[in-house]
Amino acid sequence: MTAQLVVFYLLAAITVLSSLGVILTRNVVHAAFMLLVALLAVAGIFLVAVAEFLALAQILIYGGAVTVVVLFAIMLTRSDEQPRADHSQWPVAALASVGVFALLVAAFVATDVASLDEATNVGTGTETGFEALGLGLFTDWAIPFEVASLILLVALIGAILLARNVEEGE
Amino acid sequence: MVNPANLADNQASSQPGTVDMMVNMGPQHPATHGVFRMELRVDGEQILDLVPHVGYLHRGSEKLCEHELYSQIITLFDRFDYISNFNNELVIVAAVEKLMGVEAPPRAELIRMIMCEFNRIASHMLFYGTFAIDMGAITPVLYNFRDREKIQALFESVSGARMMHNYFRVGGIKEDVGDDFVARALALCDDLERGIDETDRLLTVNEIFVERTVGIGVISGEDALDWGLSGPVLRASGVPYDVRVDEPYSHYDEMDFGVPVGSAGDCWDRFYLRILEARESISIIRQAIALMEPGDTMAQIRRIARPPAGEVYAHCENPRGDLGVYIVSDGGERPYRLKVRPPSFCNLQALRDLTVGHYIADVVVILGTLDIVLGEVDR
Amino acid sequence: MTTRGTSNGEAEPSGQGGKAAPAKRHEPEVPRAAVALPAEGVVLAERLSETLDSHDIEFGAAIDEVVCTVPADRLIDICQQLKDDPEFGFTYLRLLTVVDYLEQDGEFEVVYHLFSLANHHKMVVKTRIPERGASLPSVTGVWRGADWYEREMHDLFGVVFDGHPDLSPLVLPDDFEGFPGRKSYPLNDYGEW
Amino acid sequence: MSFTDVLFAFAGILGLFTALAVGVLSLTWLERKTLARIQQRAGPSVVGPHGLLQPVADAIKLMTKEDIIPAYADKVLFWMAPVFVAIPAFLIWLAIPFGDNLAVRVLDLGLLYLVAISGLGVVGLLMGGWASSSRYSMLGGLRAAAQLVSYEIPIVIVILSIAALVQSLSLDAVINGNSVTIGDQVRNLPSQGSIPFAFVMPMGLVIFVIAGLAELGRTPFDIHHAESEVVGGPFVEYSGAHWAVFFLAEYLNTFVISALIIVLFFGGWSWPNPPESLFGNDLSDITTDLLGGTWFMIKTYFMATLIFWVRATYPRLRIDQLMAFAWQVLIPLSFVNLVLVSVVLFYGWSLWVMTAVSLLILVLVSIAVRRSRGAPGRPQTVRILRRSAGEIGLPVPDLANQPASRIPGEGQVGN
Amino acid sequence: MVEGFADNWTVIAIGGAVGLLVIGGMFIASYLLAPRQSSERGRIPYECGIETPPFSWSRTNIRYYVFGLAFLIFDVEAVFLFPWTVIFLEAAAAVFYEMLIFLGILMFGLTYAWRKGALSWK
Amino acid sequence: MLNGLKGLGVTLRGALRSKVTAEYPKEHLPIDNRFMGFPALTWDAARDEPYCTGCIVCVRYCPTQCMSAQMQDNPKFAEGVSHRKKIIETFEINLGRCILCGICVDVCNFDAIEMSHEHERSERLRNANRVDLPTLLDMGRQYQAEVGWKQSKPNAASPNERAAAKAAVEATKAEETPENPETQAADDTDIPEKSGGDAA
Amino acid sequence: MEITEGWRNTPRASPFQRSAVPGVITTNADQLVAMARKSSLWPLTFGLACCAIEMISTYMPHHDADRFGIVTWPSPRQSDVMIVAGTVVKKMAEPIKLLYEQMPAPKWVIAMGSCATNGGPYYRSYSVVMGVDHLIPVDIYVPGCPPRPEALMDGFLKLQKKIQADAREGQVG
Amino acid sequence: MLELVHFQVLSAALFSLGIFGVLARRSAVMVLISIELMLNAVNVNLVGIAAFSDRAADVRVFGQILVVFIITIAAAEIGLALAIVLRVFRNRGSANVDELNVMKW
Ligand code: SF4
Ligand code: SF4
Ligand code: SF4
Repeated sequence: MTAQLVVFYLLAAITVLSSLGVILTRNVVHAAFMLLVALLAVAGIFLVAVAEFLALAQILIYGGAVTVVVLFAIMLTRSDEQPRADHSQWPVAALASVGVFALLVAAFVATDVASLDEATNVGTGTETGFEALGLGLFTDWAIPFEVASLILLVALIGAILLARNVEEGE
Repeated sequence: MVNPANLADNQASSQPGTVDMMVNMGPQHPATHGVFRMELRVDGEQILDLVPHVGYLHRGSEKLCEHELYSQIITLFDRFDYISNFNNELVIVAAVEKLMGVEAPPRAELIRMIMCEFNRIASHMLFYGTFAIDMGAITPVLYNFRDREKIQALFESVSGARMMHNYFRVGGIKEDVGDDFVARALALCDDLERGIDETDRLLTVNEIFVERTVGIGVISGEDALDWGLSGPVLRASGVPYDVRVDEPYSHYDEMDFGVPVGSAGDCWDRFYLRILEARESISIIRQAIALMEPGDTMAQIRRIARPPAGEVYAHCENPRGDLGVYIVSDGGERPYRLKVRPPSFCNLQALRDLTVGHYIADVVVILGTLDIVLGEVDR
Repeated sequence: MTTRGTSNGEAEPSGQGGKAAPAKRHEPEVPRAAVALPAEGVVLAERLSETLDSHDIEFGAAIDEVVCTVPADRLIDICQQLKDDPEFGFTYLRLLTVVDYLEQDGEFEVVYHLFSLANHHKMVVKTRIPERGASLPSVTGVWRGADWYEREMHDLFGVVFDGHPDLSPLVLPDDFEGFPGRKSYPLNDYGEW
Repeated sequence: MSFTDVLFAFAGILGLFTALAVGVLSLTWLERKTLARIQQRAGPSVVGPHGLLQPVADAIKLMTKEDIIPAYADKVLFWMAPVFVAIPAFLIWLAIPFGDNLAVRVLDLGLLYLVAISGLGVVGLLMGGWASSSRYSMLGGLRAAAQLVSYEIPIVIVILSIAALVQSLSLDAVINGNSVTIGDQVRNLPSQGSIPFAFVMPMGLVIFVIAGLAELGRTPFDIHHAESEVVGGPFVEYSGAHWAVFFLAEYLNTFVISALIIVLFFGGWSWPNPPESLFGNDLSDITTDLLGGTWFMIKTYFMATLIFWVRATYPRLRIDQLMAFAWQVLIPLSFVNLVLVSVVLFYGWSLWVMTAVSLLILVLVSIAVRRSRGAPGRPQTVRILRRSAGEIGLPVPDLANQPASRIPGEGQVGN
Repeated sequence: MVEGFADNWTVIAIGGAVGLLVIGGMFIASYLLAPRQSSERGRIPYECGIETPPFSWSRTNIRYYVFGLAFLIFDVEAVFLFPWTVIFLEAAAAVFYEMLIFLGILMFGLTYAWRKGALSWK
Repeated sequence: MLNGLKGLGVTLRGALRSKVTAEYPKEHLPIDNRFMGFPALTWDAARDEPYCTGCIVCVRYCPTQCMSAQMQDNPKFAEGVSHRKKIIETFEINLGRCILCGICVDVCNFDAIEMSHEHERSERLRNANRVDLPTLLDMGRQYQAEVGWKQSKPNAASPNERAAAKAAVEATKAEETPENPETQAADDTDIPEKSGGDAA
Repeated sequence: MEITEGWRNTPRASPFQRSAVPGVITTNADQLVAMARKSSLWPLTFGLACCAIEMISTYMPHHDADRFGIVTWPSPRQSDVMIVAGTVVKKMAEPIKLLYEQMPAPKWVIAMGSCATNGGPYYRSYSVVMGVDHLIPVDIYVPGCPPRPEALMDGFLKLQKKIQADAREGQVG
Repeated sequence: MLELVHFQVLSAALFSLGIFGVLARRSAVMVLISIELMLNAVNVNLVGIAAFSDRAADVRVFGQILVVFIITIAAAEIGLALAIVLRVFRNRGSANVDELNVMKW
């Protein structure tokens, strides 16, 4: 067992446990904080996979921004007022999710892993590097990149309009 | 286990659309200048409603006054508006003198005036400082207290106390000022002028300060009169009512001084007006010192004042406004009924009208410019 | 051991002297303060008596102020007239207070000190109400500044001002019992503290 | 990385932590002394020589003070909030170069790392504010979140401008300059040893300093712990060690922002490079590093003093003004700065063009801000009515006929 | 290079661990050293001396959310900008203009938000 | 923006000025001669006894009722050393309650009480500041030495004194006997004292 | 409401003190801690009446309590000392008690001025509490009306002595 | 030895946890949080594949670029969705998905 694996298991455990916490806790604020922990652990996983930039981007966006937005939203809705926050058909949901999990794992295991070179050291991934990512992003993916800006624009304007209506509606 | 997060905020209104929250400020709050308390209903940061609560310093002193000799009442008056003690003393002695029909000798009157004006400056300095603190500027208060300390040292050399002087007497003053008084007072005037300039430069023109105060807490002249406001708060709204001018007492009618009057009625006006007023006070002090002549400082009256039966209302311009006292005397050594007209009390009434619609931070600023002293609000 | 002084003030301290009834017997005639109405006060008094003739008003003076004693039920009308009439223009309520004459007459006297900025007039309006059902129309409608004064007086004397928006306790704790402003209320009660 | 390496790293970082703790303590002392100096008083002077032990006493006291967890608080989050604030504040230090070779780690993505990590602190404040279940901390937490979040953006964008200027995200490159190959030509980008970026990008500096102050929550941007409004904001309910950790984080951040200003705009340890004649050329690496480190620290402390000076002078803004300032002035400006930098670089103009345009924009913007506010400096609404001018009250007696002053040497009457 | 990468992050992880340890140590030390006194009443949240009913949260003002959201959008934008800043000189000119368009679109969003008054508190 | 910089200038200038702080335990801001500290009884060095005759005029006029006094026949009068028929026997002032108003000094006909410069009397017990006659006299002697105190009111040696004293004594008799100080003491005992305070 | 706990300002000992061999390590450690505590007395920003003005003066340039490490904090959670500066009226009694209880141990109380000591000029009034020690335990009484800033500083110095002495005697508070 | 399947299983676990959250929780905010989990599962998968791919470097980076886009979409999605939830909440006084079935609010 390499150190890499240990770290991976550790982070995976944190991720899964806090995700479990996210979906099981009654307290929405706790859920938000556990989401934060889970996503930070995912950032760690990215690091293990030598995606340094992605890890930092994950921290930047999920650590700072998304959590704050979610917390604001929670504080605005007080949506945990009901003592039971779950559907009554949660067993169905559990069944569904276990089923999906089984299916996915089976699929992954069944896939011909050999087609992806197992021997490739994870570390070599770094060669792709940050600049390659940038070049790829802005040359090959130029159109999606511009579309992304439109999506962001739409999100901004949409959210502002919705929020404004809320205020006017008062 | 009860999850505290699930306990409903009992004040939140039931309507789904509203977002009110109750915030309680005071009685122990750094910005309420003592033990004033307000309950704010806020929407985020904006004030929807404000309920003032006073009485956390209600010491029952009006009732106490009915049980004290007139000479002892002066000590209680010192403690009403404990920032401008001399001005308070002046009111009670003026009232009793008016009731008894005696007059203090000119020298005594001049000394009283000088002391009162110094006290006005001291009081305004405290205002600048605490007001600045309310706005987050921490240095002006120290500069102002540095100068205030000098005023207090002068007071100590005159009355023997830094705050609770018990110096004015019915018919005069306790004892004449010392020989070096004039020189000290004049030197102090220069010092104070510098100190006021410092505050002026530090605050009045600062952009952030201007942003925070202009257009905040506006009250019109009519409303101000209707609410019974007085003093700088009233004058900032454009009503030139100053007891020193309108019903001159002491030797104010011999003084040439200006009365600063604002026109916007906002916080900036109320602040700057006090700066100008302090400068005018210095000018009054200089004039009064020039008029001082040697002479008696005490009229020839009984030591234990026993005014005739009757009733009297006397008032003076306190740094906070029109401070009056209404005495009903039954001819005894103690008043039958004594009631103070407390300027801060009246000024504070308007707080709700001034604040609603502003931000939480503005409440603090507006309250600061009202410059209340709880000792006088609650008595 | 005979002690000549005390550092305690329980009950009415006799150390203060002079208050007791015998002292009054020595001086049966209490001098009254001299009345010296200034010229403008005289003018005001005349005008007042002309204008408010229809109301049942007693005119008097206290040192330098005109004093009108009005019946309680006419109070609001008179106050409104005093405020609105440009001849008087008493827009400014300086002071509102209650004087306790329960022992003497079984009545409260409510005193309003008015001031007119425009005309530089000052005057006093008084009205008397009996202790029982001590209530009086509120003048908050005339001068908003009367608000807290009336609340305070309600606190201290138990006078009810009809039409006042909110007479909840102002200076006293919410659970305070009694009306400490009244003469009958002892200065202190050590029971609790 | 071998186990011993890990141990060494551990020890080194522990050392750094200790050093930082000492730095923070000295910073609190410096702040109190600076304020005292400005306010013409003595400041801490009884505990230890010149009050130097004062912070130590404060620290020990806080450690041995009862640590109350409020009744309705969310205990876990309440307990964890200071950790969430302090750890990022500490982690940032791992990427800051103190000297040429004197950095815990020089990250390739150092600038991104700074930005990403510093964003985490917001959550801690919001968490603390929420978990305390007091209205003040709630308000404070919300204010903190809204404020920090808004001022984070200009900081990020200014950092991006710097990255563009050196074409690298590494803090080493920020100080030493970098070289890139453009069209087969090697082009040297500016290095701070020669011109600090403060001169190249004055606009960036101004934005960064202002936004940095706001990130710290220092006057004039201290609305989230405004004592006179929310009585300490998110920290209201914290006592003892937990409060101490918040406090530590706060000062670590002050330290970080000062250090960042120095690193990003004033050449860190390298500017001004001492002339070789001063030390000769034969200094060992260690000595240069130590000298550089000391120089860097001196500059950082000086920057911190300036921050304290500002704190002593200004009143604080209101939340709406604060937000409006961030979104309507700083953020657009920072984007303008970024575009300016990239355009100048892209077209290969001289860097001084950037300086000139920056300054011009700064001036224009400050004029525009003033215009739009409609409050040109001091309002003119208060005037003095004089009795002598007959504007008010009764007529004034003729002072000339008053008996002359009896006081020797006292001639002046009136003004 | 690979080694450097792993080292860097190991060290930073160690840094985080040290931070946790020290801060946790502080908490534990304070737990051990501090006296206890607080009564149940003393743990009531501070409200300037008035005992107010339990309070967990209240619905806050929507404006906070708008600012949070705008921050999120700009953060995402920064994620795109970071790679761009270090390559735009070396890459094709198109990359430079691409980003100008990208920025232009977002600036349009900012201006729109401004015009709609979403960026001022009121 | 420039106006704000003006403020920075003011604070900078402040920083360049010398500090005004008095290092308290070592230095003390100057105390004026007239300063009214706690009241103290003066000592008639000439006759080696207090000026105070115990006439309790001050006790009656004190607004806080914080004094109590008791007079006795002066043994030195019998010996002919002194002209004071009566002299103070016990005198207690509760300095914790005294409000430093100076009324007692005003009303005393014998200059027997003075506002000393004493003002730092923090104590660990509520009643530790109820000072008795010797302490008051000590304070008085210290004050007299400090300011070079001279009697200024009508000398007790003059015939006035006898008249005044007589008047005072009569006044006292006319009064009802005031409360027993024990009442206060009893009142105070049920106040919990600080633990360990007694050791102080 | 009766105060049942902590009337004497002597908190329960910390686990360290309870477990360590009494008198061996604890004394020295306690004295060190006491030294730190007494050098860093943070009062609660809390003024009731006139005395508050002189209390403020104490923090101001001429007196500068900061020299002793005395800086005010607005929240009771961060304060060590409560200076009751002014008249305590009955309406204010509950808030004062609550604020006192909200302060973390170890905590001290200074009663400043005659009002806080025993009612002072208002001792006869119907609404005034005759001394704050009816509500909360007081460590130092500073007489005066108002006490000069020096007197308050004297009170602080005496409080420092008390803290050190208590540590020597093995008390915590 | 770290293998791709590790990433994939983790991803599957996160994804199914997300599904559970989406299906089982009533609060709309919780549903959105769960959706974030699912998106992150995809990210983990992509990053893993990118790291283990043996293609040329500039092709492998595609995986990471995709992740950048997913992060973008996720951010836009949660921002907008929460705004809608707020709007619904203000109008209906509830943020429960059950009660959102009627489209006319
Ligand atoms: S009035 Fe003077 S002489 Fe009489 S008891 Fe008082 S101090 Fe003594
Ligand atoms: S100074 Fe005033 S309060 Fe003090 S003992 Fe003398 S008369 Fe009484
Ligand atoms: S002791 Fe004196 S100064 Fe202090 S609060 Fe009481 S009356 Fe005011």
